[in-house]
Amino acid sequence: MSTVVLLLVTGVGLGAIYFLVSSGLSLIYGLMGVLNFAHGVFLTFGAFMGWEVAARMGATSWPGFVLSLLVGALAGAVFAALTERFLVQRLYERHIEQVLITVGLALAVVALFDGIWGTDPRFISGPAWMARTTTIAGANVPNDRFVAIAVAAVVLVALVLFLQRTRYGMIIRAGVENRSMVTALGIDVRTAFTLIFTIGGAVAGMGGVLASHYFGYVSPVLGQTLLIFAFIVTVIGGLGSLTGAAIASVLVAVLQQFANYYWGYGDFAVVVLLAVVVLTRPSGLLGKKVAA
Amino acid sequence: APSDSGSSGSGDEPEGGATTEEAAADESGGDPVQVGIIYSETGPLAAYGKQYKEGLEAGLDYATDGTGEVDGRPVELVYRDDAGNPDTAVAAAKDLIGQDFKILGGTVVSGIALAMAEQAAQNEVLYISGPAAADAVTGINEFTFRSGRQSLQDVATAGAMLEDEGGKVVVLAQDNAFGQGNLAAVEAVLGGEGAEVDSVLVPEDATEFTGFARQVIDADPDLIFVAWAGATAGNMWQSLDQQDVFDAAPVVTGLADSATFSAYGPIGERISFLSHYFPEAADNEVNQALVDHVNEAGGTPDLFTPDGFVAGQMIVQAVAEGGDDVNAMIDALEGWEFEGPKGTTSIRESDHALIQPMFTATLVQDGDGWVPELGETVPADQVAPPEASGR
Amino acid sequence: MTDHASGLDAGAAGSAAPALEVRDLSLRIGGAQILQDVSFAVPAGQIVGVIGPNGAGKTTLFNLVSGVMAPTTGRILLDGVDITGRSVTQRATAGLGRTFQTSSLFPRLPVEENVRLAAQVKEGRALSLAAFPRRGDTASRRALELLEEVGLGHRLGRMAGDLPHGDKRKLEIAMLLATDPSVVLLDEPMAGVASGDVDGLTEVIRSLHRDHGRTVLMVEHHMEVLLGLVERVAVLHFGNLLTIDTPEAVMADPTVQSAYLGETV
Amino acid sequence: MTGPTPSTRHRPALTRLLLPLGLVVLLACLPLLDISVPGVLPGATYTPGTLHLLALAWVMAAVALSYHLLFGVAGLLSFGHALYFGLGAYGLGIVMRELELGLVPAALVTLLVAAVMSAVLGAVSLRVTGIPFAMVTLAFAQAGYVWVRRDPERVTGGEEGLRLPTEHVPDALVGVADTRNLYWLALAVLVLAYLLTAWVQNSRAGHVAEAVRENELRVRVLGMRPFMVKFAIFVSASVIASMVGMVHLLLNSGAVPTVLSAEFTISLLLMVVLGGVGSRWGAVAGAILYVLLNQRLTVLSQAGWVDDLPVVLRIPLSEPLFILGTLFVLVVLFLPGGLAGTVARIAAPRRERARRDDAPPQPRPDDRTEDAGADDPERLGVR
Amino acid sequence: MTSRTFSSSAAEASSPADGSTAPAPVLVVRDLAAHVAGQQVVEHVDLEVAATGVTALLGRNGVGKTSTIKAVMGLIGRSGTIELDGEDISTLPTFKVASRGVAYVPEDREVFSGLTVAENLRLAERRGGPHRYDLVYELFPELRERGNQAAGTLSGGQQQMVSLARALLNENRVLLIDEPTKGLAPRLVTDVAHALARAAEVAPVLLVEQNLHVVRDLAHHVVVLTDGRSVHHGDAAAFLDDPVATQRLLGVHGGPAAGAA
Ligand SMILES: Nc1ncnc2c1ncn2[C@@H]1O[C@H](COP(=O)(O)OP(=O)(O)OP(=O)(O)O)[C@@H](O)[C@H]1O
Ligand SMILES: Nc1ncnc2c1ncn2[C@@H]1O[C@H](COP(=O)(O)OP(=O)(O)OP(=O)(O)O)[C@@H](O)[C@H]1O
Ligand SMILES: [Mg+2]
Ligand SMILES: [Mg+2]
Repeated sequence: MSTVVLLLVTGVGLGAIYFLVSSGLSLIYGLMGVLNFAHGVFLTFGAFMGWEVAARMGATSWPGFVLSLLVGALAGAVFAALTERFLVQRLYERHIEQVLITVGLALAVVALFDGIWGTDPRFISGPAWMARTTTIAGANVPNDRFVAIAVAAVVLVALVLFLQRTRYGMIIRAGVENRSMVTALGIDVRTAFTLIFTIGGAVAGMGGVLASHYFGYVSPVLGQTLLIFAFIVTVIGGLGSLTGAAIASVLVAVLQQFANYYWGYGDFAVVVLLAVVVLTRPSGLLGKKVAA
Repeated sequence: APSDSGSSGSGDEPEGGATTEEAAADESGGDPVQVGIIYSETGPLAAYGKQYKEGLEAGLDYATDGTGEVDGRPVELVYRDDAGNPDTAVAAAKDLIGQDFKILGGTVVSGIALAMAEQAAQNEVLYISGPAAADAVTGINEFTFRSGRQSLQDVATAGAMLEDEGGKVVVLAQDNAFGQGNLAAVEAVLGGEGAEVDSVLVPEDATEFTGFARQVIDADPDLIFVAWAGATAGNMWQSLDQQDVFDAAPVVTGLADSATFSAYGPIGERISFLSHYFPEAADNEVNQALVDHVNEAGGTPDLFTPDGFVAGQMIVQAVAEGGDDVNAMIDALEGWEFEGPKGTTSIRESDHALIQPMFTATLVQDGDGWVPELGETVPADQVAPPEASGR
Repeated sequence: MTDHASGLDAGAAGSAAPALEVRDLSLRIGGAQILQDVSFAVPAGQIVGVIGPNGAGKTTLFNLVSGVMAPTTGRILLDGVDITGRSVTQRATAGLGRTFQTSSLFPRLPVEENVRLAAQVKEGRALSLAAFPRRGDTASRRALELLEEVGLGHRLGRMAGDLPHGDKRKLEIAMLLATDPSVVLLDEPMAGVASGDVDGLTEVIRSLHRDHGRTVLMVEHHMEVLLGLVERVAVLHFGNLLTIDTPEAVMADPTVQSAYLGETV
Repeated sequence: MTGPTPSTRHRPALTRLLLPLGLVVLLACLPLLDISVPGVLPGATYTPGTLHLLALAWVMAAVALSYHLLFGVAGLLSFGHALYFGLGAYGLGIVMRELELGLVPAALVTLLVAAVMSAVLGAVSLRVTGIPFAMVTLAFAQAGYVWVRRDPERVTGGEEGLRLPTEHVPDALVGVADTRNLYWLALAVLVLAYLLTAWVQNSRAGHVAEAVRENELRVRVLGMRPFMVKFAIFVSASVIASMVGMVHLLLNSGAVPTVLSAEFTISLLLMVVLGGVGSRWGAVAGAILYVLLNQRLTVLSQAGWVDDLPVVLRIPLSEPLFILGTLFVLVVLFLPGGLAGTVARIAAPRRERARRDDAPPQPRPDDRTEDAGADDPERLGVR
Repeated sequence: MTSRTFSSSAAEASSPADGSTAPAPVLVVRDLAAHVAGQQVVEHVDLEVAATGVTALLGRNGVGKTSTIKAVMGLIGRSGTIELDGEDISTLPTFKVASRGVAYVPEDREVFSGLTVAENLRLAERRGGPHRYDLVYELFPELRERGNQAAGTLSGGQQQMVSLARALLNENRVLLIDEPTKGLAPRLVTDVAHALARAAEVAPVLLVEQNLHVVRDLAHHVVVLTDGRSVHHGDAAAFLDDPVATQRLLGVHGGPAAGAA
């Protein structure tokens, strides 16, 4: 029993990390049609900058930890904004080229990180409370899982509100479909697109810092490892659906947890789930038909 | 240009009877001996590659008394990057063999070592594998040697720590070649000594270890042997700690390189480490030479430095005794016993296993960081791997 | 080419059956009743116009007949054969051809290739891995002919997507002709065609029917063109078939006048 | 962007036939010649190292051609093409070892397996299009990758890879001294792959595939079955990839799981894009460029003078992938159409595009793979 | 079909212009050239949109009418002078051109098919200024009923209504309208022409139209293009009544009876 609880709660914790990666991805992919291979790079960059802060300030104190989170988010946001402005934006409405350019960027930047920070993992530890455990139904659940879950929940709510309360969601959906017509209505669609990328990058950067605490280290491939799961989550959840991404994140992570524990083939199970979902519901669990 | 007399003029005594070969070497006109080193300059194991390379240069320097020459022939190391990829390594090997290289060395990656061994056999050149731990390299063919230790030796060291007979050993390992190799080694060594062996194999891509930590406890072990490589180690140890695995039984694992010492944090004090090498472990002249050489060259001796160092010694031995003849080199190495940085070391004739002492250690806090402290030195014959039957 | 029946199942000997017939065709999407119990028949070789206000369901009717959408209830018969359950492809091979209200082309293939692809369907083995299109083969020659006919002879190498709007409409017609269908559905062929070219295109459509004996069903808001061409007119209104009759009778119908034509004579 | 169009049209027969033929003959003679191209090739052309590198380039060019068939011709963005390449490489090794077959019978068995497997998986994945198709193919390939790496059946050698069972391979294909034989084999497979690709692409089915890529519904309305075409292309491309994979096994005397990884497929994508999407010889050129660059940049990164540079230059220059990635980004940004497109543009300057930042050409009505809507009658029909 | 329905409004709109000193034109285009994908599609166009009323831009298929309008909007690369109320807008990005009060109704409707009808309209609301939903819904009552329907599922004509409504919703300084009656039922053609006449009372219109009845009834001035060049400027009625000119430039026989049903 306690094992099941443990697997479940830690699964949700892992799901929270997945969500932080996939929400930005889903936002960018679902709204803008850009399958962003560079998303992992935003995350890694955020994680490294967070690590740099931690290395100077010490993330074992709560203020240091929070500061490293903020710096990570900022780093991810800036990186994403620059990527959008100087690379993606030049290729509007050419989705395949956009994908290609993010593939190239990911390749280059991961190599650059290798050069700057080296291939060795950089270890990190957070406030002592996070390394301790809380006992739930006999299971010792590590506390950092709760932090991840809380941050993910806040991000989910904030993003949903942003899309509901502002015109941006609408502008972007329209802009993806027909960018020039949106500009012809007097809307500066470029700014809107950059904004979405920036938000996605900020969330990824924050996710990077949290993931580095979750894994205990930062390395140049941190983001790329998570990215493949984030892709899967995004497709399972349905393009552009944040709630879908949230549900799929938890589903994938929990499935992976249980399959790894009882069967040893967690990643296999996730792939099977993906194949089943795509074949039975090609647009994902909550996906609407997003305009091409 | 023919070799200048400067080398022979250096007053120091050349190693092991090389003088007798002087004439033969002079005939070959002092041509440089080219040695191809294929190792991870880049790629996931680049850090290990760097240690290996520093050790190799130090070892060569030491074995040639700083001349870099054997019998007046300069030993020229030609480096190639394998980037952790066997295909790249094979391409490099083919290139070098095509240029008539007779000696290849290097690699920290087991898969590459196996592919290189294959190339060595196909093309009849000498191959001295680097830190790659796979037991399969031992005895794979007559052309392949190794300059590092193998998993069986790690495990045998852990066996030395298992106080008494029987008991239940649980192996917590990644479900990959390294982990499976360790499990097999534990079954062979400790199982052979009468211990009951159980295992928890964790998928290599797993990122969440709390569940597996519970599995270890549920197995009710008397000794827990952890075989883990890679960046997830810190997370795994934390999970073990959080699930109180350390209260369940003594935990043994291999001590990796210095970059990982801080990954354990305070947990490090509760683990019994078996160690291949750390600079303070060995107290002998050769090790002192290794540390001095490497420090001088601006490097830092670490886990795999001696593997490179020994490779350097082996190359010099092979060239000194075998000249350009690969079979003669093999003869020169088989059964060779010498003083290595870890102490007296020998190459077993039957399967080319490198018989060497091993260490046990603990981590202790030193200011902000953690440093290893030597437990005991386990003599070479006690941790010698069972003879590989060859292919 | 004149032997249009060769495109059909040889077994369909019942020449008495209308070329196209729909029976009680209905479509609901969500809560909306898009089409309601539409029934009519078009005798072989006749040319029939379909009119009706915007949103009446004309394009939807074409989508149902061509198989792009499936009806909620009702049946569709081509030469007396029930094709309701057949796929788009099967209907096309049975001799049903159509154009789209918004031009549907292969935008990044040259104009000539657009038509040639359509023409090779007619030759059979269109998907063969062992047959190779050649300059000057039957399909290519046919494509050139047709492009001349619709007035695109000067645009052969241009990417279809780069054509001006009116030329896209003409290309649609050429592609349709290339498949040599026996029953043709035209959705607003004149929309966007320059006034100077309307007459020429009207002639092309007329010859479709007159010279090749094809059955034609066309939606067109350009009344002058429509009335000059068709033998009968069907009127759709809010998904219902109001009437199907001669042009004169339809134009005289006061409902049609108020619902469709507006306050003109 | 506007990929070169099917080239059935005019080109003097002389250049069409003689030029490639001459090129192939020249390449076939390389192992017998002593040509050095400093900076491009590691050594003279007869040396095994250079021959191996060139053979690898031919092999990659051949598999890039099969990917071109999928992506460039049929517009099928697959992230799982590596599966079939790996199937060839691993399949041949396993069949030879486990069934104790000679090289040729084992190769035939492997091709058969590849054909059956690609037919089954193709039939499933082609149920969806666009990004979902990319993801399903990725999922299948990922499953294959995981299986090979984890090796539950103990046949693939797991992470350490599969070694070529040399006892079943003719001696002429084993050992460094025989590298030139492998070189000729690789060149032969490239020529074969090129001919097969050209055949498929120039056939009616190939032309229809391009049409399907552009507008699937329209193809159906014309009376053709897009599925059959896509299926045929998928299976052809997969079988070609398997064939090439087998040569890769021989060339490297082994196979490692990376040949099944998503990264491998992505590198194919990079090659095809570098060369120019839609162009056959572009795919070949892109692959060769990629292989040579990869190799040369590694050498560059180790060059002594790089170490002496200031940090801002040293770090990027010592990371081959950084340079490769950057180059790729630049090609996508500034050379739409890749090598082939650039050459075509230089040849025909009037096609020069003067693009303004805020004024791209009219929106393309649809994107190559974003044809999700094409299957959606509600959207398409009523427009 | 006769023209009396809306000819009156056209006359009203024109009366001030015909009077004393003609006010300066709203939009002045001089020596416009435009290119798409590196190809020159408009070579030399001069045109003026008078301060009131409708100016028609005519020509056969492919002469560059759409391209001219797109060039004014900045949707394709262009060179030459484009002045809006004396301000040069030829270097402004599209969204700035639009927010200066230039409304655009594209040839292919270009509704956002993934958005609902209501969202399409909301997106078109230009910042500041009132939004004339009353006018739009009065003209096209259907749009109110279908507010929650995805615009992609609308019929062709309904989409045309959305496209027009997006332009009429705001207060504009000039409207650029490309074939607004294409695909509309005859009755709706009348309605739309009526609406345009009303819109032109407030802001002048540059109209591309193939339906010469509509042109005749709405337009005062015509500009005719052939092969990317403007070749004729002048009074609308005079041009349409000149059979030689219409035959030469448009390929139709002019005159009041042209194509009458
Ligand atoms: N998913 C849907 N939900 C609600 N209504 C729909 C849906 N799809 C189509 N409709 C409606 O069905 C009706 C029929 O559309 P159709 O395209 O057949 O009209 P049409 O007669 O061709 O008009 P037009 O002349 O304007 O092209 C329209 O009113 C349209 O809004
Ligand atoms: N994307 C493009 N690439 C190349 N040429 C183009 C492109 N778009 C338009 N053209 C060319 O520009 C010229 C003018 O086209 P435009 O659409 O402006 O004509 P138009 O007068 O509006 O015609 P229509 O009455 O058919 O709408 C045409 O010759 C057309 O082929
Ligand atoms: Mg319609
Ligand atoms: Mg136009």
